[in-house]
Amino acid sequence: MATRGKEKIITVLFWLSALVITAILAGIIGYIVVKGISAINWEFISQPPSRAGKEGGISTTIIGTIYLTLVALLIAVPLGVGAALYLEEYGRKNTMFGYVLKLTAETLAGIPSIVYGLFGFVFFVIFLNMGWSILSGGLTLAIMILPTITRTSQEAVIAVPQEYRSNSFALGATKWYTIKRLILPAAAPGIITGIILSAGRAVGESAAVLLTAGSSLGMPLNITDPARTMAVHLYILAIEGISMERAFGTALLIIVLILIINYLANWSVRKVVRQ
Amino acid sequence: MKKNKLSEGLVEILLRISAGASVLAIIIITVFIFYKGIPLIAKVGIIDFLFNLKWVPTNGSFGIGAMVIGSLAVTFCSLVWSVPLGIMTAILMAEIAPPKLADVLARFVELLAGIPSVVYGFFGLIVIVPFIRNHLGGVGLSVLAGAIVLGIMILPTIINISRDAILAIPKEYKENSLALGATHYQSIFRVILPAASSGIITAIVLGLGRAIGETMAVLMVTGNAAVLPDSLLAPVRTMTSNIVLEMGYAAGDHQAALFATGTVLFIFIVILNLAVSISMKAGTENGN
Amino acid sequence: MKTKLECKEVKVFYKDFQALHGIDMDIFENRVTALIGPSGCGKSTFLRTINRLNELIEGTRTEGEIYLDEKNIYSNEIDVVALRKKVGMVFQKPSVFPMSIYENIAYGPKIHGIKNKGKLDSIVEKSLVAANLWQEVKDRIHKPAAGLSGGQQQRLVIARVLAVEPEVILMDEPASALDPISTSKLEELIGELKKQYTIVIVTHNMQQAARVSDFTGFFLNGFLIEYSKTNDLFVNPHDKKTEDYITGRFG
Amino acid sequence: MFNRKKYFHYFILGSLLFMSLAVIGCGGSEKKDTANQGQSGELSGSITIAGSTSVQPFSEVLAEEFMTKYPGTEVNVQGGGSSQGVTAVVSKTADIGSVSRELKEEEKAENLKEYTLALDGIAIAVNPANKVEGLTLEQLKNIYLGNITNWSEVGGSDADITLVNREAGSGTRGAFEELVMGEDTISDKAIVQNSTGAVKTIIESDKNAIGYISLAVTDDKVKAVKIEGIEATADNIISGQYKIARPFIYITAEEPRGLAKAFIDYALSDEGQAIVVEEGAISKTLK
Repeated sequence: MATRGKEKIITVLFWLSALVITAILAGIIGYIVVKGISAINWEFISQPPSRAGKEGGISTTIIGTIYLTLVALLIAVPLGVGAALYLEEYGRKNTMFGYVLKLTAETLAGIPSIVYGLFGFVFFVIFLNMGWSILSGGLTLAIMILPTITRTSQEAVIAVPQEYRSNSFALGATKWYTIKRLILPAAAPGIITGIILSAGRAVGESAAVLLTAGSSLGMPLNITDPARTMAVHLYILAIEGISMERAFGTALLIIVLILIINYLANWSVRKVVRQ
Repeated sequence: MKKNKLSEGLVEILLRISAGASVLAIIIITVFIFYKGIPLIAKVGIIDFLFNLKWVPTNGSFGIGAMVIGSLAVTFCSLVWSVPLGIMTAILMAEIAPPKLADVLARFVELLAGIPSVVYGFFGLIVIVPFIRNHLGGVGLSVLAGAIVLGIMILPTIINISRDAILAIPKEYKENSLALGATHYQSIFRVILPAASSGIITAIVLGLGRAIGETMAVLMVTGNAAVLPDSLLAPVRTMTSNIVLEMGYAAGDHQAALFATGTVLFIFIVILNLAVSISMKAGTENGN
Repeated sequence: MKTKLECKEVKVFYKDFQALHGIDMDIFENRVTALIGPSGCGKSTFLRTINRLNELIEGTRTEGEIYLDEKNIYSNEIDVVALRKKVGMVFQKPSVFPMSIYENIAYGPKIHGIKNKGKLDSIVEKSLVAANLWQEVKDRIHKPAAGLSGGQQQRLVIARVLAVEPEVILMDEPASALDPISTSKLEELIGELKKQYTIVIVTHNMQQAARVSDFTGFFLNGFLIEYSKTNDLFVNPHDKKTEDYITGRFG
Repeated sequence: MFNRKKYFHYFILGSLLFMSLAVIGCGGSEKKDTANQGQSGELSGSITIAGSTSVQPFSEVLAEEFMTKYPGTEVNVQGGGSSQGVTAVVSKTADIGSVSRELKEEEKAENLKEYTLALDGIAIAVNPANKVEGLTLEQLKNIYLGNITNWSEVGGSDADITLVNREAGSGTRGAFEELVMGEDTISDKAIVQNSTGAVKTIIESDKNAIGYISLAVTDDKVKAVKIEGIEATADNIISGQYKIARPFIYITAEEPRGLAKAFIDYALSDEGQAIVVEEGAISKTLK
């Protein structure tokens, strides 16, 4: 029964690995919560930073983060969903174009964010003269999250039962009408999950944003205004040693934001499952 | 009727444009990254640029050899511990743990994936670096610190993709194996894992790609000395760190050299991705 | 005629649903026993109680006793792995492992500790011969098994079972995915195998049951309605429900 | 199957899409040019300052005060680095650039207007726990050459020196190399960080570290050592006795007008210089 003994050891090792993962997560989150909770109060959330972040809150960076993420989504969602519909509903998946698109999406998904940052800097900021702005950052982020949105939308559209289409066509509906009235509503929860997950990526991004949206502490009002996101603010606070207390507070708020985003994503997944 | 047809056509064109956008994006990215980087590589010579260990950009010496090795060293060291841990967790979640517990673990992994890299870098800087300095010696900012932080960051990629690969194996394999008198573990190690191996390799390669491309977290914990590291505790600079580190003050050829570093990184990642997608395609064609 | 398996009051529950309501059945050595009945009647569930494969499904509970050679396989001392070595199983869809033909067959013996190359070679050949597959594949046993036809794959799976030298072979609709020629080859093989093994086969096809089996049991809604010699059951059914089923009035 | 003509269409349509987005972008950024003085003399509009991370904290505080003084104006402050400051001004991405070193010859060729905001001493900083109080220029140079690797060689305890350096191209590093290293290069074994704050953070936490940082950010968490017996103070820098110092410069592409001019005037005024001194730099005009 030597194998039984060995298998017991292996079982222990397997569970140990899960324990390590859990401990890492709990360690990181726990540490940041413990160190960051004291920094957080209403002032911290509602006041703009002053003296380079040494004093005041982080309100402008919260606004900057949300603003930038919304702009990125506004650009990427129509393009991503449109691409998914074109590939799946217009039957272009198995053409040469479909294959090229698939490779493109995979490549885009793998490009490191710093390369996006470099590209956004030379193309949007300098070449198109948009300057460091929400617009430059939003466009750069939009390209970054496009593959995720396209892929999740594709999956959501594929999952819509084929009968919907044949029945709708049999009733004389046009393709676009079928898409608009049947397929998009049925696929919506899946698409929304993809959008929420992309939003998470946009919120957490720092390297690309630093090079394209800048690091200005001012309140971004116009789309042409530069902005500092929470992630960039955390980077600057920590690396410059400006205020560790505020750095922990910012880190904690980012994690809370990501938690909310994950919760929303799971919630919409559950909705899909129920369907 | 005619109007209907017209709008249908218009919709198709619009959708076609949105599908084309990502192709266009990759073309422009490629053009601009190459346009900014290639001239300097040509000027310095590709061999010299990639393998020369001397990086004194203000003095006209552009060799990113130390950074290429640095990137590979940190990435390799991170894979050494995160791959076994990640695959074991994936097996546990797919095969051993009760489904409810596996779901909880999946949530944890999802959360781990959601934490931004700056937060990892921050945590590394505040907790891991001082720990290494105080308990293992050296400066703390080191290959080891980078490998620990990067390893944590790529765990979700490795776990999720391996788990999907394992779950995709037909459950008949396991039934048949059990019916032949194999134990659960024998079934896992001798049938399920070999069958899932191409998916698991994909997971590792994508994790590797993510590790090579990671910037902010690595920058914050590795010390960034542009020399070949001689031990795990020595500081090291990666290609990605090199770009962010010096972008601020670089001008002229120096700036071009940073773009050239980006070009090298870009080419490397694209090759890695193409290799994965082509081998996956071959995999699906070979399989049942 | 020796009783190989003696089943007493076998009940299976999936969570709240009772799939089997107390099955009593004796299965005889070196005979083919067919289990027939409409979909969802419990025949496959019953088959899987014999090698305790039902336990893999979350929320399954089994009650009752099954004696294999007078030992209760549901008692605590029983080693499930050893049981499954004695009771082999062939599934509906042939599931060859993604490895060579040779490795597929050698899988079981290797797991049970045989490492000697020569011994493995002879087991592989013997099993393939016994499964009537040797002639067709002997030149390519180191090629991937996925390259075989459906019928060949099913015989390969049988050879793989034979390689562990079981005493009982369970077959769960083994021909349902096969073409008529492959099916008749399989039925021929079953006829030969029963000289050495005790075979229990679940089938949808009543002609098949009539052709290959010595005994037949008719299942309906989790009950064993009728169990007798195949000839008796088909020619002279005692129960109205059996008669309705075999004459095609429902199902 | 796949039709080349169709492809061309995708390309054209896609390009149009991107171009139109680009036009929106440019259209938006032109608003900056409206940043002129209104008829009543009231200031409005927005400007962007970009460049040296060493100057950034000063600019941020100046901008904050400036905006309170002139409501309706907006001054955006970016980091990026000295060279990006020059690039940004030349490419009109920013209205004012900030540089923390002397301009290079090729940069001077761009016809930039320069305004010296302040002087900044470069402090040689060690951990407060370090016993070493002073170094000669020769010792400092040998430490950075990698010839001296242990604190005991310069009167400290027996411990390896953690050498901290700035990245190539940094204004602070440029000044340090010019004033301390001469023609020789810094050991490549040194840790490299890309900001003053990051260097300071390391020195605070590693008791064997040495680095050079802006005097402005030096506080009691690090110790500035005497060089050749001279302490790094404002007086010693203005008098020229403490030799390791560099200028903070604002630059513009042409003669500044409107809001940009108002901001530079404000920064150079006594009020602005007081803020600069308050934040730790050395004013040429104000003590």
